[in-house]
Amino acid sequence: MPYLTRDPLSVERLVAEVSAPERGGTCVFLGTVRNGPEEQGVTAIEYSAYEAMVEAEFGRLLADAGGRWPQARIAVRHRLGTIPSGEASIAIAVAAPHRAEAFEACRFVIEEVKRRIPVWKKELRVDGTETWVDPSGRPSHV
Amino acid sequence: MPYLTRDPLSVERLVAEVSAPERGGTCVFLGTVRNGPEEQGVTAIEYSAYEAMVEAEFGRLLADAGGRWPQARIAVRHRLGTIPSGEASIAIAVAAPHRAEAFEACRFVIEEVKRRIPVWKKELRVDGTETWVDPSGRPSHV
Amino acid sequence: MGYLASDMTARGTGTATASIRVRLFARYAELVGRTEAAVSVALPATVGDVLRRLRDEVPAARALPERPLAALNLRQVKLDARVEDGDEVALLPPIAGG
Amino acid sequence: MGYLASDMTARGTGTATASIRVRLFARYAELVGRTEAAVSVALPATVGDVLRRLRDEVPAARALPERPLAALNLRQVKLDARVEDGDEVALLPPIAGG
Repeated sequence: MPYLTRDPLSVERLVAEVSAPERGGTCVFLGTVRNGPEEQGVTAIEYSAYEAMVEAEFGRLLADAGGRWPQARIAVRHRLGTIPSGEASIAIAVAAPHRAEAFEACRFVIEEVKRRIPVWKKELRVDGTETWVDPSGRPSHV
Repeated sequence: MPYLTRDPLSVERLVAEVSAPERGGTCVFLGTVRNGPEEQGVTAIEYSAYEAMVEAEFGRLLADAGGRWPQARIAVRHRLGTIPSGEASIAIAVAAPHRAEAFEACRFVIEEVKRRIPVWKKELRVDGTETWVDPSGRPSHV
Repeated sequence: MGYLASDMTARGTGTATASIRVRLFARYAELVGRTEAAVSVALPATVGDVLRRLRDEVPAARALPERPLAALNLRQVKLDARVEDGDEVALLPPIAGG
Repeated sequence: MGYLASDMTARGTGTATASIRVRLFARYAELVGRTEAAVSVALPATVGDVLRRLRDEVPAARALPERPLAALNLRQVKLDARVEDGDEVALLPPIAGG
């Protein structure tokens, strides 16, 4: 299961997977569990997934990105389980010869994740309530 | 001298400076010394700067970015001295409530760095030759 | 679309049947009270047919939306996608990853 | 622009002078063979006047481009920016940071 993990994400490790002397620009995106003014006391989010499909779909997604940005190297890791607010649930690293490709491919990956990677989240609040996040309603995060 | 350093850059430390539970999206850019097919055996780049102006100009640049993206937090570190190819010369981390702001502000900062931060680089090659990089000619990097 | 046609075909031939594993996730698993079900449908059949059969056999599945997002063998498909024996159909709540 | 006017003014009054610290970086420092110089100009004077005075006093500075990028007191300015006594003028090769 290379794309899913239940452990905290390491940016340094992800960057190391994609960097090389011929790739001068690296763009990283981290999505973190949010507890801001829009949320109401979110202490953590419980992430679940259709794990086998996540793995397959990430493979297809990265192949799509590789078709668009053939010189880019992309690494992505999605964390599952209960993630406390402030910690990262997803990390994407893209290294490319030039920075424009790195930024564009990184943005593409996170947008596609939100469209097609079957992951769900349930917000856990300080008052004990729990809510499934429906991105068609108020986005809970990012 | 908060923006300049002669030590290797730490992404984790930079991300820690900007992240907070109310900021759900973090974008990082790393510019690394490149030695790819466009270069000819670049072993390292020697970075020098008008240091006092770099510090002043970064302050102005981040104030400009803060005016455009008031909810974003931005940290940036530029490394000076001799940096081996493959290692990062600049790291920018931007955390914001939503990912669009994080990506846009991060891209803005690196574009502005290249336009206005007085830093110069001399490529050191495996054959012993040295060349000042003139970005109006062949870009050496990123 | 395609529902009626496949039904009629199923009624017309009524011989070959397919065993489909149906999987439910997140809020849908909570709504239905289970994470999977085994459903048999007469072939040819679509994902929509599987969904209707699930509603027949598992009454709690009637609480699912009329046209949920669906995947067939780990790929998102429309409800008119054809199923085969041994396929896995998944019903996916609105995706909220990242 | 402004060069001639300020020159004429300088010739006209010729009394107040400004000491300017000129700094050179990277390739410009190599070209000129030094990283800084002290230059005196009659006021009023511009960054362009400082640059011409530098070329007069440091012959190697004639190798610099006609209109280099310049900074005055840590800010990029055009060559017609006015200088004052104690100012720092820097001549900046094409910026290549990041």
